[in-house]
Amino acid sequence: MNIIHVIGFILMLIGFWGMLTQKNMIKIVLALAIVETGLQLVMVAFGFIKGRTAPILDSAELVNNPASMIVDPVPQALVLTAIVIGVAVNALMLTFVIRLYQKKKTLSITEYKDLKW
Amino acid sequence: MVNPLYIVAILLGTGFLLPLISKAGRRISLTVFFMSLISVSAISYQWLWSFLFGGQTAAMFYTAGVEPPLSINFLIGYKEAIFLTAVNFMGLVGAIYMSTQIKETGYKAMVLFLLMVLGLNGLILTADIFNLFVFMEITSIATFSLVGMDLKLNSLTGGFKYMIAGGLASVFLLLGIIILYSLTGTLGIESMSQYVLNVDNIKLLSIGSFLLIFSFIIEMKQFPANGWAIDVYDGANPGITGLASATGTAAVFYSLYKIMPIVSDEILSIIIFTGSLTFIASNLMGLMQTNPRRMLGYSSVAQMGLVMAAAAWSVFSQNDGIFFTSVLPLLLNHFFAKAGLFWISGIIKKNDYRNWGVIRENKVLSGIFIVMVLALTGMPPFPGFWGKWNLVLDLAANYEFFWIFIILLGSLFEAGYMLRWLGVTLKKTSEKDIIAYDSYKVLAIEIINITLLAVSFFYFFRQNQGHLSYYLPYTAGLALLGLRSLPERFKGVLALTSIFFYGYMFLPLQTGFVFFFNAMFIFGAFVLTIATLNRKKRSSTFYGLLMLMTGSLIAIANADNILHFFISWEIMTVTSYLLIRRGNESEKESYSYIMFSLGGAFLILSGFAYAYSQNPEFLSFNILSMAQESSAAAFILISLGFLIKSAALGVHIWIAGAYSKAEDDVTPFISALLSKAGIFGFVMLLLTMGIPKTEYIDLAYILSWVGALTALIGTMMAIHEENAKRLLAYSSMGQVGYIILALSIMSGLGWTAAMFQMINHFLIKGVLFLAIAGVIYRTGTADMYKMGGLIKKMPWSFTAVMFGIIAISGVPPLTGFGAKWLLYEALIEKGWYLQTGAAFFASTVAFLYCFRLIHAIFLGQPKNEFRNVKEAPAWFIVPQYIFIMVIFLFSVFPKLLIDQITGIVDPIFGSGLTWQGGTAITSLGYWNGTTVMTIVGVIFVVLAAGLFIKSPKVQKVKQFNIVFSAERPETPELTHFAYEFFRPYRRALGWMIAPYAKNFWAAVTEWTLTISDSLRKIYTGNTQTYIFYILMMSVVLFYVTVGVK
Amino acid sequence: MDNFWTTLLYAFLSMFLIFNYGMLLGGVVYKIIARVHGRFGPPVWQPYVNLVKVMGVRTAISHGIMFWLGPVFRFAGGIGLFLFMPVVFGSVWMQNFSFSGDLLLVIYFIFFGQLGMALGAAESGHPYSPMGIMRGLAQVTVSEVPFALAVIALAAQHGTLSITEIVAAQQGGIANWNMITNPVATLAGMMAFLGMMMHAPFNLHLAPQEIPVGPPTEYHSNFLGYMQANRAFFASAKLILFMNLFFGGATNIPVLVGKTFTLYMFAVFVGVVNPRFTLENSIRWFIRIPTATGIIAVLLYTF
Amino acid sequence: MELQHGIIILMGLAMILSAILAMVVKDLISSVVAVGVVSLFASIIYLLLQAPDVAMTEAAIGAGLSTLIFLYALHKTKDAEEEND
Repeated sequence: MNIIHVIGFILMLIGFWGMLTQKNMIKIVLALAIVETGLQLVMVAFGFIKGRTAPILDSAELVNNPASMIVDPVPQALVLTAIVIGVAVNALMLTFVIRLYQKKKTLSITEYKDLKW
Repeated sequence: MVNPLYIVAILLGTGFLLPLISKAGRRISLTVFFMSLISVSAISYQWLWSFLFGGQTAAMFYTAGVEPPLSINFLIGYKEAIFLTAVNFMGLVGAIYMSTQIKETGYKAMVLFLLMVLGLNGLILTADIFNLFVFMEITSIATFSLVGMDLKLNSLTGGFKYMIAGGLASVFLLLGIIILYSLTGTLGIESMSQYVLNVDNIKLLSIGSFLLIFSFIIEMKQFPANGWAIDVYDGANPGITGLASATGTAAVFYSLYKIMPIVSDEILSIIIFTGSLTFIASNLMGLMQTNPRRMLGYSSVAQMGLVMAAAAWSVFSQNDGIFFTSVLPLLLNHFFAKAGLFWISGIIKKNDYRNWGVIRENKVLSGIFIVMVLALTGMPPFPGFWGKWNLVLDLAANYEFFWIFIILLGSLFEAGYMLRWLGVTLKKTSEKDIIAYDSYKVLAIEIINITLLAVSFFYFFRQNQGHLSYYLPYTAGLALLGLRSLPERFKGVLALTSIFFYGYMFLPLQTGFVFFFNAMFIFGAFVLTIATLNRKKRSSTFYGLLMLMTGSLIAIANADNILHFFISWEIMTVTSYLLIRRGNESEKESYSYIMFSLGGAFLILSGFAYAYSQNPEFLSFNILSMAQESSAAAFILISLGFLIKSAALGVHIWIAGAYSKAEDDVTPFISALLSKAGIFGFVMLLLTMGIPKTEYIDLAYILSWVGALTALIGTMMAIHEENAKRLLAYSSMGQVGYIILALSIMSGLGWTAAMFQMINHFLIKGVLFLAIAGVIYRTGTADMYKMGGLIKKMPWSFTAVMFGIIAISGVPPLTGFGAKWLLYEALIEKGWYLQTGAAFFASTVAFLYCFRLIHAIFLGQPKNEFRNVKEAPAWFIVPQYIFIMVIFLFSVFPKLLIDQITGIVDPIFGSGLTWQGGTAITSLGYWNGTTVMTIVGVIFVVLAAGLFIKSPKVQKVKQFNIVFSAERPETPELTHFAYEFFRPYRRALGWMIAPYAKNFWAAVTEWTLTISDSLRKIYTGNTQTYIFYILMMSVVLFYVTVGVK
Repeated sequence: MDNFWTTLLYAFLSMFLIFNYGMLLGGVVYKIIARVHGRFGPPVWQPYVNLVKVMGVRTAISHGIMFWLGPVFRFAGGIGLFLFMPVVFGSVWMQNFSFSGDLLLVIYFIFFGQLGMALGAAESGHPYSPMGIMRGLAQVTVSEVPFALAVIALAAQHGTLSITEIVAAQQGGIANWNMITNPVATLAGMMAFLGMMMHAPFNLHLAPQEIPVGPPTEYHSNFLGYMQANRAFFASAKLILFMNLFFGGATNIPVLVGKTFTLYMFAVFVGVVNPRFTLENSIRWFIRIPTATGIIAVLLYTF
Repeated sequence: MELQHGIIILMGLAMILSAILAMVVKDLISSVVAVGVVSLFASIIYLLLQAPDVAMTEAAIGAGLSTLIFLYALHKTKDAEEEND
């Protein structure tokens, strides 16, 4: 556990808290975005190894001996994908929010409880 | 073999090209769309084929020749091929179902559809945990979009909830992936499952695998973090829901299954726990549903819980066989039936299941509906049955009895709401409704139905290799279902012929009890079928069901192992339910019947499972006898099941309703034949297992009291009934009580009494119910006080009833006395004096209802409206007199019958009866049926002749021509004293028949429904509540799995 | 069965005897009841007079075949009951056809006549007939219960259901009678006996004949004759049954007469000094006291 | 390295604060912007964590595009609200 993990988890918790407490649907989506940001921080931190450089093979030294010089590239690749997907999902959610808003003219999540039990 | 990467290539390529192609026209783009789905299906089918028949082994594929994690890598094996084929096939059929919609929406829908299929394929194929995430997201995004596509409020709300839950799931998934990756340094699922063994940081490892699994628990919609899923099922377009419920869950399930080897046993048990909890909780909540789509949603969630738990069990117990024999059938059952039902709900579009009777307008659809509901409730021969059967037996072999209990209880709940729904649709409602039958939709549903049947028969044959001859009795029924459009009477004659030939061919081959019961079933079914020839109304299923039920009875008697027995038992339950439901206004009653029957069947199954656990690997009845050491539990469970079928006291409340609401010519089958199935079960059970000795309680003694009190209370209830069929139903209950009592004696004499009484009851109830059927046919009512004086109009029926009641009440000289005599001799010999007293009391009270029956209907003053009724049709009269002739034969020569019985019973228990000429002698007394008959006959004839000579010409008094109290009544028909005939009896002894059992079961139902109702209230519909559940569940499960250590 | 004809002859002889005995018994009872009531009463041969009179009357109407058959059932039931019982222990000619069945046959055969009679009377179409039948049947069903329990106790005591053997076991003095050896069962049996003899307090079902309707008046002439003749057989047969079961049976005719007459008087006197029970009361009474006694009797042999 | 550590802590605090702010403020635009700020800080942290491509992506997509989308959504929902009034 290093400091970035802590920050990431705190961000995630703030996001969860937001998702649970905010009534405005856009805010809920924002909260989810905060959770994702926190998560991404945690993920990158998992790949980070102190004293190593970015996984860009721009010098001969790195090319010859990448494994001991660079930080783990895989988490970064994962995070990249996750960011893109996350934004896509958020965008989709927002279109749903807009459509819902057009139906009932409100953004309050508590108004959309027609389906229950 | 075609590289499975082409699947991705085709789908992705088509997806990208479609916007361009769509410029060329809808038709072309639709063609391309279908072509791509078809080719994808073809690829997966080709793989499945080569795995099945080509000896193919699992193969790995990499993109661009690069090793993971930098590339996509696919693993295709046998299981993957199965899932691919299923998912792609369903995708294709789903596209057909939605083709109208897709055509309207244009290429966007097609692209999303293809993307969804792509994601599903990827989920199944990928061998890499991160790609799993990617495909999961592709699937989700495509599904979200499809859900929201119709822009309806409910779809959008559902979709939004879905996305929030999906977002949270992917958060957990990513976190899990990264932790596991940081520990093992790999993303490949297979290598990871190896590397986890070497990880030092166990705590972090379990956190990681927990997070991974937890995201799947959300994706698999596990209780209680699944409110959103049910809302989606409820709100979204049924086409999408069906597809998502089938393919989505199948693919997600399979990817979960793939990663199960990574995680530890503790986490597997968490999967088993949540799965079982979900199964039972969701099914419980489903009970309160009235919206069919929501009902299906609860059922889907529950099924996924079960499948998931079963799969985790197969990994946990390292028994791969269970995956194929149980998990896969359970899943496929859900896969086809759920998709089909959701799709049907997209056509019928009724938000209350009570309005679903309109489905009867479409014969094809209603047939499919019945098939699918029965499949979902786990009836044979559908795959769900095999899945549950194999799972239960495997669990039993591992002593996991609590889990068996959960599975069976959950299944009972599920059957509770599914069959309630089915019950409504079996009868057409008066409501007229115009329903648009989109031909594509119907086509898709038909395809699914055919596939479901094909899969069923595949499993059926797989499980029954070498035992197919056992299913011979069903052929007539199936054939008649096939010949549904023939004229009714022609089908009846076919049925008669088939019964006759079956008896002619196979009866001589049998011996012992099997012969005895078979002879009764075959003879009885033959004679009773004659009465059905009177039917005029066309019905496509009646004879098919009737012959299936008869076949199942024969098959029960022929069963040589517990599997065959149980299958036949279930088929009997279902077919009799469907037959009873054919009656008018029988919804409630038949529902109560099927629920009790199913409960009984599950008790029997659990008893079998218990016996099986003592000797796994055998299925023959011998496991029952081998289990003798600790068999009291098995005995109690199985006998409870049979007691329910025999309507023993306490579990009898279904009997009157089911008997009275069934069609009038069906009731004799139920009473005379079907009620003997429980007796056969007892015979089988007692023969193999005996009555186990326990330290504290004497089971035989308890059973004897159950029988005696059933006889007494059944009779007591019969005397207060106003409805002739209900009266006879309670009478049947009482009569079967004697049989149970006699069986529990476990002596030669006792069993002789039981068998004699059974034959007696079979013959008499045949006569009485047929006679009543004839009366009802003419008068149109079963309420006895509305009739009266019919003796003049229906003398044949009257005479039949008179013989019937003399025989049933045990008055000498007819057979009933023989049964009573044998019973009392056996009871006193055994020393059970009090039971003898109770049985005696019952048999005297029986006079009251006997008299009531004949008096209220045939004697006294006739009613005006029935002045012109005619004798019942010969179709009813002839079978009655066939039975009466048999009764007389056995009355005059009881030795004929008793010899048959003792021939079977004596080798088992030793002889309790000796003969001296025509006199039967026991250790206590003696009886000569022939002389009794002769003496009584002679006296009777002499006296009658004397009276005849003494009173020559008489004038017939019209029935209305009466005077009493010196007055002539103006409305003589009102002087028929029949209503509440035995009121003083009720006043004095009403406490004996207070509805304790009824109130008890009503309370049980009430509690269950109340729990169901309050439980389902947790799904408030508020998205934030659902978020809260997801987070809370993660915390709780985390604490349980990781925190404890 | 070798000497079937002798058996038949003996049966006729005993039937003749018992018929006359039953008729006279009926007459005596009328007399006694009248004397207790303070009346003079009819002569003891009054039943004969009645019988001859009704048999002499010709019937002119018919209510239907079942109505017609009712008395036949009834009479056949009475004669049959008598014929299935051994009357005098040890005598060759008073054994009737008791070889065709044991005690259970006798108990169940009691119902034969009652059921047939009920069917016949019900056809007449009078509302009071079924009412009377209902009351009769309802009472019979409950009064049979203590009787059956007593019989079960006897069967348990003696290990047999054969009447002859039960009587045989009671020979050799009053100490061997079941009355002494099995008093609880006897008590239960005798209470049931009161109900079966249909005297007060258990004669509610006969009430309809006191108001001018109901089976006996509806049935006239030969029908009534059959029923009156049956009463002689039926009552005697029941008396003999109880005598055999609890009071040592009879080895000769004087003993038979003495014992059955005493038994009958017992029922009659109980009836004379008691008011009539309503049906509910009588059902409750039978289910409580005699049945409880019977259960005790049976339990004594269970444990 | 100690300096970097301090920077990270500072930025972390800033992120947490703006995240809380985003949830607390009533004005939706401010909270969208606040979340954008969180993303922006995150991208700086990525840079420090030797993940330049992630940093670029986060800055462009997470902070930029995402914020734009949110603002667009706000615009859409506000429009309708005003029209309705």
